[in-house]
Amino acid sequence: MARMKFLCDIERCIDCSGCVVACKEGNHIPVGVNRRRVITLNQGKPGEKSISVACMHCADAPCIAVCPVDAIYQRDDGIVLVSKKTCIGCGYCFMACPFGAPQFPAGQTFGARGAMDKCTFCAGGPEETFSAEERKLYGQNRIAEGKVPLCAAMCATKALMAGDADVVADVYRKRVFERGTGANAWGWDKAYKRE
Amino acid sequence: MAGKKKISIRKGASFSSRITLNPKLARRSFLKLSAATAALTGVSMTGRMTGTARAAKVKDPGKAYPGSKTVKTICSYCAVGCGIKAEVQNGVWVRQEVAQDHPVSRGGHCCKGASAIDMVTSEKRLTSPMKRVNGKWTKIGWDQAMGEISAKLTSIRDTDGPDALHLNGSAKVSTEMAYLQRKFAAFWGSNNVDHQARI
Amino acid sequence: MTNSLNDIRHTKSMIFIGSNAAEAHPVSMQHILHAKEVNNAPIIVVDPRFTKLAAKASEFVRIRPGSDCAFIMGLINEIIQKGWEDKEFIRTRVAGFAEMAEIATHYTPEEVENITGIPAAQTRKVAKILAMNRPTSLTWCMGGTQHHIGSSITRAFCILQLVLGNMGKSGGGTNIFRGHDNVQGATDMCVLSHTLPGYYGLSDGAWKHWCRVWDVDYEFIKGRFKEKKWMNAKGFTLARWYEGVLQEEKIEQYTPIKAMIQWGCGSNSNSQYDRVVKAYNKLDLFVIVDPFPTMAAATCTTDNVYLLPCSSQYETSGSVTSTSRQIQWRFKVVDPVGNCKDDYQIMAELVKRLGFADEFYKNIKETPEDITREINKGTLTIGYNGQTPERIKKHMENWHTFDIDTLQARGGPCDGDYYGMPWPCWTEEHPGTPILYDISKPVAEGGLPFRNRFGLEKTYDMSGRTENLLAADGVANPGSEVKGGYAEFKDVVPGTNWKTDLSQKTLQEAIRRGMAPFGNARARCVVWTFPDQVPVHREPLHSPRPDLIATYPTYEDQPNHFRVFTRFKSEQDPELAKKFPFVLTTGRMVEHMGGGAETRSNKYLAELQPDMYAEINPVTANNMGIREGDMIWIESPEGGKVRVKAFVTERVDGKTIFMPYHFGGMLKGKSLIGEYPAGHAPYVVGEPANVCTNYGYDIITQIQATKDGLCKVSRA
Amino acid sequence: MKKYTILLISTAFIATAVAAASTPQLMIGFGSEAPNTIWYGINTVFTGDWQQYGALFTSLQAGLFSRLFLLVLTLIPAVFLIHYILIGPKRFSHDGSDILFFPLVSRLIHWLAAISFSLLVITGLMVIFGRLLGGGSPLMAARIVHLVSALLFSGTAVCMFLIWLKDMLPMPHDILWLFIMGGYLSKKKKPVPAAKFNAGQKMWFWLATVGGGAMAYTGWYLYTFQATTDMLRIYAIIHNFLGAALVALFLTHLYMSLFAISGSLRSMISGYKPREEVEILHSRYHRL
Repeated sequence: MARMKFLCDIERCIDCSGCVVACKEGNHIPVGVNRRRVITLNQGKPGEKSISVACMHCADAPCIAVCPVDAIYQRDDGIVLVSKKTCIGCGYCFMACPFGAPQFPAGQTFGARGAMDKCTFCAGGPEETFSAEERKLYGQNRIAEGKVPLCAAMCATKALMAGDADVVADVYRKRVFERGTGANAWGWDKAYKRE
Repeated sequence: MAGKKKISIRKGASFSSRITLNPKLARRSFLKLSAATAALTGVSMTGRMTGTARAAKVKDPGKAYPGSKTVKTICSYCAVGCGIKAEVQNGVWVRQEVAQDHPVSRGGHCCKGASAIDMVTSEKRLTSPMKRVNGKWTKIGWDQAMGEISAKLTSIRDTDGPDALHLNGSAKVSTEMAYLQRKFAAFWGSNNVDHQARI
Repeated sequence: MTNSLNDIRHTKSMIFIGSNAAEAHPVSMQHILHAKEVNNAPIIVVDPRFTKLAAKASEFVRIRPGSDCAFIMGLINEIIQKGWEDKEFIRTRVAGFAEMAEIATHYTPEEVENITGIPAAQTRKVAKILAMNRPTSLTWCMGGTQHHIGSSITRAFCILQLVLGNMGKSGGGTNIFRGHDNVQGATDMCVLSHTLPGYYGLSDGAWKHWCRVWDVDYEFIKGRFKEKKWMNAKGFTLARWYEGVLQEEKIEQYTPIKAMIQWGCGSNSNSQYDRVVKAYNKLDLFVIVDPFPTMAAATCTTDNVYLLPCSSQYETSGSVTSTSRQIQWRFKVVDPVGNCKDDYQIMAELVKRLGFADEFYKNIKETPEDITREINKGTLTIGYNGQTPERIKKHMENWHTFDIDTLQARGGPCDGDYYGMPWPCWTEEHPGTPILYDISKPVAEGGLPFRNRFGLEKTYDMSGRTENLLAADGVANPGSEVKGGYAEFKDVVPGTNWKTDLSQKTLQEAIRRGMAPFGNARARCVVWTFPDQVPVHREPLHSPRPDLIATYPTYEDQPNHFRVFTRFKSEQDPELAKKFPFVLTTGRMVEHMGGGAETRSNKYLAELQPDMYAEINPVTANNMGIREGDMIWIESPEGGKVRVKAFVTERVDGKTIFMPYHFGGMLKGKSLIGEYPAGHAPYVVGEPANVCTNYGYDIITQIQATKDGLCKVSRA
Repeated sequence: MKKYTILLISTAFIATAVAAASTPQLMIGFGSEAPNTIWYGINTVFTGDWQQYGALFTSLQAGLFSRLFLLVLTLIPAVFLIHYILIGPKRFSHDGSDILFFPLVSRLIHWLAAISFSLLVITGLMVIFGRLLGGGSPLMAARIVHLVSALLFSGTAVCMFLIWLKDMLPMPHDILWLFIMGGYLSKKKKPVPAAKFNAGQKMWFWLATVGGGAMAYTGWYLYTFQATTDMLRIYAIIHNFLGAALVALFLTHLYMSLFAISGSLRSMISGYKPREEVEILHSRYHRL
């Protein structure tokens, strides 16, 4: 069984937000809800780095641990999903999450938090696959179609990778190896007086 | 101290029922996934891998949008020319699919291209010709619009000459249309025609 | 681009000047970063701003806006002084090198430091990186061109690549990343006031050629013009058409402009935008053809304005030329939405009502394929002949068969073709030319020498030296009948040359003989028809360095510059920098495009970038008491002013203010949302930066100088 | 009982304090800038310092809180059941004159508070034991009820605070009362040292008003999420521990009023207490 994982290569991420919009447009996410976000550090300075973060589909997902109603569950392939019909919008998963992944669209009453929404790895939800209900609640189910999540598929520089952990790791390992310690190793100019 | 604490997590035994809740999923989603992901994530993946992914797709087209057809087109934002596969069902563009096998973009998009479908689905699109009547925008028909415009153009041409018209063309139209814009200026009788590439 | 985006994968070093590919062309970064990672190719970014591209760079060079030419000439000088130039390439394929080198000696690293602010050591270091890591891919964008010496700057870039011998090589080349999706196609079709399609110019010969293509009588076209002299006179440009309406500067045309058709053009990319708005309101007829209401619709409040809703490019079909000169086909995805019409329908309707439809559509029955065929027939100069609609569509359908590294199809129906048949694609059998001026391949397989365009011999005014302009002996594409330089093809079909022979026999004959139809010549370092025969630095019209104006003055005023009086010398005022202490530069952000009519109407993109802002250095901001998010006024010497949010960031240095130019829908602090058709106003509005961009136009092309103006900042 | 409460509260504060003092563990990285510094920076932007409060919150919420509430809900009633069996309720004669103990306004306030507080406890417990109820829209509604009753209770709590503040100020004899556990451990009707309210009631009062204020404050942020993630975590921890304490005292209050002192429910409705009861349980009440 493949283990699904995301990996964002910060040497490649250029903060274009393609992943963010791909996710929103493909899954019809309401404005204000960010299943995926791009964060830039040291903006405007040498060492500026960007990274795209969504739900990481953790192995020991803290959100599953803290959910008081067991709305969050993990599939055999590691994808962590939420049942929006079970979720009560308490927000505990948000507090437990190290990545800020859970999002809460406004609910029906008093604008209270509605059911939690987060990255589904484009794997839909517990409702019937490809049903209108699944699409409405969770967006596309691309995993069932044998396709990769939209964000990674549409990544401009192939910084964001998604899929079988072994393959993702291989691709990344190869890149790290290729990069080596050449002119682009950040800080080497200063450290080793390289011209 | 707290950071080192091992978090105890309830393992998924009680959720196993949920995992297989969706029998369709369990049956066929994962088998071909590794091949597909290999092609889609890897930058250094070769055509061989892409081929595998496509083969997998043909064998298992999925039923997300039954009866849909795929139309290839090109993103209309910048000049990189990223490929787009548009999934069209019953004459409606239902989904922007990834052109993973496009030789330049390989499925990649920036945020603009990732929402290319919005150009068609946006509720902000103009849907009818309009003119200002006493300063207020008023909807008019095509016939009226084109009639009034061509009458005015003709009268300006007659009184002031063809060079009284300036045509700002566009780099956002097709090459054919750009050609027609330049040709239009020539047939109109003026060199007052220009487009964004000046700027 | 002389090469292609994918070809950057083969480069050994990259230099970007005035280009922010990470924001303006994000997907190209795929190939750029590939070269960086796999080839260990250093990325040198020369920019006034630490851009997102600079974040990926191995060397960031902060340059004063508008001084690019000095820096490049400095690099050229350093390379020549150290003997790193490609001597063989220069001997065989470059003309006017000695004259150029003579002028370049002025630009020592120390002088470059004085002009540009780049430390002399860094200039030396960059020169060494370029010399040691060949081939180099050189990229520039609007940051290199939108100056009053833009044409000089771009020529300096080309000369640098010639000196390094990087032209016509895989991994080298001058790779200008074009802006909009079809800028290349529209430029090739010359929606330009100074030339006919295919860069034929406006001479009588050009008109006669196109009349033959259009299958109309030359006299008919001549009759359409006021007088014959207007046929050969360059028209107004997009940069300054409004002067033709306002007539505040003297125009050289028998009538003011009274009507305007603005077709797919977000006008707020025009500098001096407040004057553009004034012109809109003075027009007798203003027609806007666009899928979204542009800012023009909101700013023109007279009853003379019409909005025609055209469909987007996904609701029609046609070809589109990418920055790599690849021609791709857009298949129609869906029918035009609502009551929209596609561009072709609107044009047909207009032409029919104006009464010249029979002549206009003489050979066009099937739209758009017949138009493509007409283009194939007439655009001989740049080899737009082999890209028939059938072939373009075939490439689209089989795009997966093209190799990512070479862009050549491996097997399949397009076997051997280069993706999109980058022009020149001389015949229907030609695979396209992936790399221009590459003499390592036969012409029939995509090779090409430099074009013979400017005669066979030249005596330079500067040195009195006479030089043969054809390539040296022994330098030609493999399989060429003539092993060395040769002139362009003429009289294969008597009375025509390769550019005007509509039977295309000349082209076929040339290819058959393994030769390029346009000859095999040298690339010029000296352009004797330009005011600056060799590129030299000239201070921006509004210079922050008044002390340099005496040494590097601008040009004389031009009385008839695209039909309008254009100030140069009289505009350059050394006192200006005292009142306007900051340099104003503009640029793109990744979330928006052009004038932003489309992207600001997209809720997700609007959400990502909801505010117009100006980047200001923390030191400057603190000195002025400006905090992040404060509203500030930015004023230009011409009186344009915008009220924007301050974005305090170290991206810009203490002397520079940066603004993105995509915003619109506000003018001088006032929102115009109410002026849009109800329900069609974009989600976000903001001040157009171009209200503030300064006066200044390139001496040759009249491109607006938006990157090196002056401004002052105050708290709002 | 009280020890337990104190223990709980102090545990909560100690836990957070310790967490605040500990520094995140950095791993060894390569290159001039450790990747960890980058990751650390990214995490700070996203969710604050997860290593400090996120892990703490997760480990508590993953099991401790629900167990704590389970303990409160089972242990306290069990203790009281034993008390009821062994010692039984206190009965006082209604022969003597009744003393007006609670005027109408304070009764009204009390009952408003009682209803809203009960709703708070019930809906709060519903969320805590949500997995037994299956989640979904009923619990979503419970969250709304929790909010509405919280707003109601906050109002009444302020009134209660103002009305009873004077009588609820701690007195030296409260220590005495605590030593003899209010006399509830014996069947004898011996006067216990208490004025209008005894030390137990004072504890309940202060926890319900001040603690209730803290609950309202933390709850408001948990509802609106208008705070940093780290603050939300701290608020959630406080809300849960304090909640457990309140539930514990709420149960005690219920037992006292419904079972331990017979007729006290009636006196809360009518406002009058039998003279004997006042003499014994509120021996230092000034109206005596």
